[in-house]
Amino acid sequence: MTNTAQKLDTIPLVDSGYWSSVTEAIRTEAERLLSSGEVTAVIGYRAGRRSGTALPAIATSPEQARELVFSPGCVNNLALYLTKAKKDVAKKGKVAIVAKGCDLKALAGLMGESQLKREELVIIGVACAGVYGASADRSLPLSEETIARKCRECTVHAPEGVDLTAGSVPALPQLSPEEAEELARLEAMTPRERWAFWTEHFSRCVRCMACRQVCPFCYCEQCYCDRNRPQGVETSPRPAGNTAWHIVRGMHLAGRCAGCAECERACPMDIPLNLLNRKMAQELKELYGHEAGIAPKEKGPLAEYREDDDQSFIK
Amino acid sequence: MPKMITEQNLRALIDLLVKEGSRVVGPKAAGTMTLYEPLAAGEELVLTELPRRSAKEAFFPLCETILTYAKGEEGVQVNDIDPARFPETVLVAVRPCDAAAPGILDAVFSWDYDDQFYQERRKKTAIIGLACTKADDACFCTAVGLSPAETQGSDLFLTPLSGGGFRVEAVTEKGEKLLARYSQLFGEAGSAQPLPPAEPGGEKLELARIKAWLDANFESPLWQEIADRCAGCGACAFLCPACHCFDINDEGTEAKGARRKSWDACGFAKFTNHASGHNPRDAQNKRYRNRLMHKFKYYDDKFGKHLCTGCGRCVRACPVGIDIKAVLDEINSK
Amino acid sequence: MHAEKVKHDFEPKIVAFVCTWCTYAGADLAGTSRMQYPSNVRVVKFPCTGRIDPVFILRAFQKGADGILVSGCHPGDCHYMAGNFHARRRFAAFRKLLEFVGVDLARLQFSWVSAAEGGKWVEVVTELTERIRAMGPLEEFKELELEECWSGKIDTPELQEAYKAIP
Amino acid sequence: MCDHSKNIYKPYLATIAELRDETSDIRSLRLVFQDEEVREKFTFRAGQFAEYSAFGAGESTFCIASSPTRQGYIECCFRAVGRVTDALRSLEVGDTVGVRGPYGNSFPIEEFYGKNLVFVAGGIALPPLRTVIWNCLDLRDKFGDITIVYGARTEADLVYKHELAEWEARSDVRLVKTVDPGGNGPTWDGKVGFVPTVLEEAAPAAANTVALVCGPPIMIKFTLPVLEKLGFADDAIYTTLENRMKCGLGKCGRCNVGNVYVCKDGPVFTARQVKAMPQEF
Repeated sequence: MTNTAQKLDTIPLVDSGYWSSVTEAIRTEAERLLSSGEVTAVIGYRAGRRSGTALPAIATSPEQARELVFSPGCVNNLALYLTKAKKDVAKKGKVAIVAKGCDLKALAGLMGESQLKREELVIIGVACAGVYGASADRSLPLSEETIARKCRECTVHAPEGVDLTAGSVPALPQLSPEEAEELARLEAMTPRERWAFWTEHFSRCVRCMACRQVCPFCYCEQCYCDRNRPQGVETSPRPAGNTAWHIVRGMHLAGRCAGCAECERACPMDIPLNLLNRKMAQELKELYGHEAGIAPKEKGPLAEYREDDDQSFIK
Repeated sequence: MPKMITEQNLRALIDLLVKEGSRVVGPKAAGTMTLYEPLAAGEELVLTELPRRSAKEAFFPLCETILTYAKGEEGVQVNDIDPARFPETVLVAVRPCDAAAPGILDAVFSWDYDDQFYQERRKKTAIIGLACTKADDACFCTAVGLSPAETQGSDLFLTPLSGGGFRVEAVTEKGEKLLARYSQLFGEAGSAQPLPPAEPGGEKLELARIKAWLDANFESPLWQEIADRCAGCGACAFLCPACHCFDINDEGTEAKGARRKSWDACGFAKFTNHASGHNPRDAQNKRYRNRLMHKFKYYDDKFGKHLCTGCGRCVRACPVGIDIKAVLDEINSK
Repeated sequence: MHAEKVKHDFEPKIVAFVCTWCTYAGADLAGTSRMQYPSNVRVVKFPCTGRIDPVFILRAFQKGADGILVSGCHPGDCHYMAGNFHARRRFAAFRKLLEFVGVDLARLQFSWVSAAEGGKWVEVVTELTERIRAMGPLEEFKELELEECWSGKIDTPELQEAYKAIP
Repeated sequence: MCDHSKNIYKPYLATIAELRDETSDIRSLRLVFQDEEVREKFTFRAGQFAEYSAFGAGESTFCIASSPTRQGYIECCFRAVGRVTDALRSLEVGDTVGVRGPYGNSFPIEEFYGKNLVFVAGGIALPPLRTVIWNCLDLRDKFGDITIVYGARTEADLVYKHELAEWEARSDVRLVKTVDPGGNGPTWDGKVGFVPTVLEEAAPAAANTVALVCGPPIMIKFTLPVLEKLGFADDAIYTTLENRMKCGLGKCGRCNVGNVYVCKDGPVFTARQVKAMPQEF
């Protein structure tokens, strides 16, 4: 990082007062919910040891509620902690959750899949300006340079259908849609080129399963890809099995993915996994008019059908 | 008289080694990351960034074939992998935290049974270490008894000089041989001053004190506290230079295929799952406890070493922000 | 009676995933009617196209199929009422995913073949076989199957031998 | 012959000489090493285990269920519950399996000379004790009284039924067999009740006696207090732990209970050792 004149893209997107006002609103509400006994736990974020980082926190006392924060480091989709995969958290009783707009879509998806009940949940929505990208230099403020790719195209800065909105959405500049551009670039390639693009990425996969473990929708108690009688996907981290795994993952999330891009953020090998999810979302919108939204839907696009669905590809 | 090598000559050394048929592995640009990968030429070497994955791969591959089998008319034939075919390797620009790892792992891979796959690769690999002059806030090698200038584990050790180039130190006989063999590329260090080593921040850890706490606290609320957040992925273990758990699997068809050994992680839910369905470590708190205990207690009990070099990779990679240094700090203060 | 056997340089491997009620019966009809169709096709039958998991398609490609046919009952004829309607959506989505990853969709054919359509079965299978024959073998998945991460790669003839044997 | 000094993961090849279905899903295999030299040189002690492979499916860990006193073959016994065991079960007489081993420690049989022995086993945990039982029966003079308490959920779940009959017929062994309540058929001539209870009723004297216990964790949990009550010291109770393993060689990091590697420090432990371990098995 050069210390010469501040480049245009390092100008903070919002002033620091925004973060403290959202933080204060979350703390106040969390404190109230916990001291009144309305909930037994608030799932939010607290600051990490390293500057600029934040991590999921489960506050169970008003004192712990005072430690909750909202900062550009609050990258996690906390909906993960309400799924079957994280049973321990649910055991704590009725919970409140801090949710950004993108996280709300995941909550809606989980409600649609009967994994959650709205009435059993208090949602503290965040008027969100965006969060850091996975490789951002967290010593810098949130800027066009440090913001996550998904946030550049966010359509849900202001949360809806929540019990309380923390903060208010500041004026935000229009940012270029990098991910959409990347998707278009891939779509314009020949199949052979796309194959080369993806297999290069997949060949670096170490099968750490971070993409699966952070996904709110990968809540199956027995993942298809862990099964070995019969084995659907080879488990060794070799290019062949890796490719199969990521294709299967993409398929199992098609029509369910809420677009939080946690898989991509969690990937230690920088595989642009959200491109796969986004492509599928785009196709399912085109084919069946489905779009992940803030309102729960009873059935996903691949769980229902219409008799007049397109079948031009079938002979 | 200490030796030095210019950056240009370091790259030339790589070119020369490659030309002579060695596999040279070093930090290389891989998409948005830097990874330890085989270098085709010296110019590919990236000196500015700590590779995302550790260098343990050079000895303990992500996935390797340990035998092949074929079923024929006369029954099953099992073919060995000939370790003579493992390539002679030079690992270049290895950070002290990575260079220290094989010295730790030697113990487990030679405990009664020699794992020839590891040993043979170890024997055939020379390590050219590189002192760190830059650390980030995840680095904590000094807290676990190493340092950015630690030469232990390297055969040849490079320290960046203020005017460019590197001071060269032969740490082992292997290193001396390298130095002698390619003497034309090394010069006299003269009066050039080495750059000051990086200074990883953070509290120093008293590992004996941590061990004592672990000895006494198999049951502790700490484990559940961490497990509440832990997503149960293997990112930490797979980036770690010292994690050595692995899985063995058969792949291929009924008629022919390979048996493969590949990295595994104790954080995975099914890691210890019995065929009966009984799972000794059936909850994430038990699994995280095992990870930390293995690193700072069990391995110490068995081999007198701890399975951590403070590289900070797990801290950077954890998708839910679990920071092993913060956990150790907490234990240290108890 | 017998059509003259033409010798080709490349005989593609075609896997047909079919439902047992319609297409399998259709293929059976083609057989009992002594209609000729390429022997390249290996038929795997399922209770319903709704049971044909996209993973099966992937797995077949991985294990050496050069082309794949998925075929079942016409819409409205499903033995289980709506299995093929669900399958239709799933495959429509899966095709797009495969295409995006870089698989040439010309290697993957879907069709509705009823129990009475022995002729259509022959037509679909012949056309697919000829198309794949013209395209040549599917190299992408085979290359991928042989690929190793750099650290595990060793140059041993035994290994190469074992890999070559993967059909 | 495989050179184990080189590739520690390479198994010996063995042919299935005999197979026997113990229950509807438990099968025993008798294996004969294909290489003559291995056949002659392969030795093991009672309690040791091996890694058995069905090529194409992988490896599984089972004890060696035959007695070291019977040479020329080894036996294993497994329930078909996974990929490997399914594949092993699909093999027939004459087929080839891989065997790596023997691994782990063993029962200190020599230390039992002159003592009475009580074997307590539940379900599919009889095989690890059967190796000791036959070992001791083949050296019958060296031991005092031998009592075997063996139970399973139902009659059908008892393994080695023909050997149970054999032991029952012998006058130098006392076999107490039992099934869980409800698991007995109309012709059942054994006891009905859980193993710990039946053990308490059978009440073997603890003096100069060693107890060898193997069974599911729940059975062990309730059996140890009974033995204690009967007067058995922790050092006089032996058990064998079964943990999931991949390498069997102390490297893959899977089978540890605390800092104890079951594959190398075990699988045979005294109750004293087990009690000293973290309760995570």
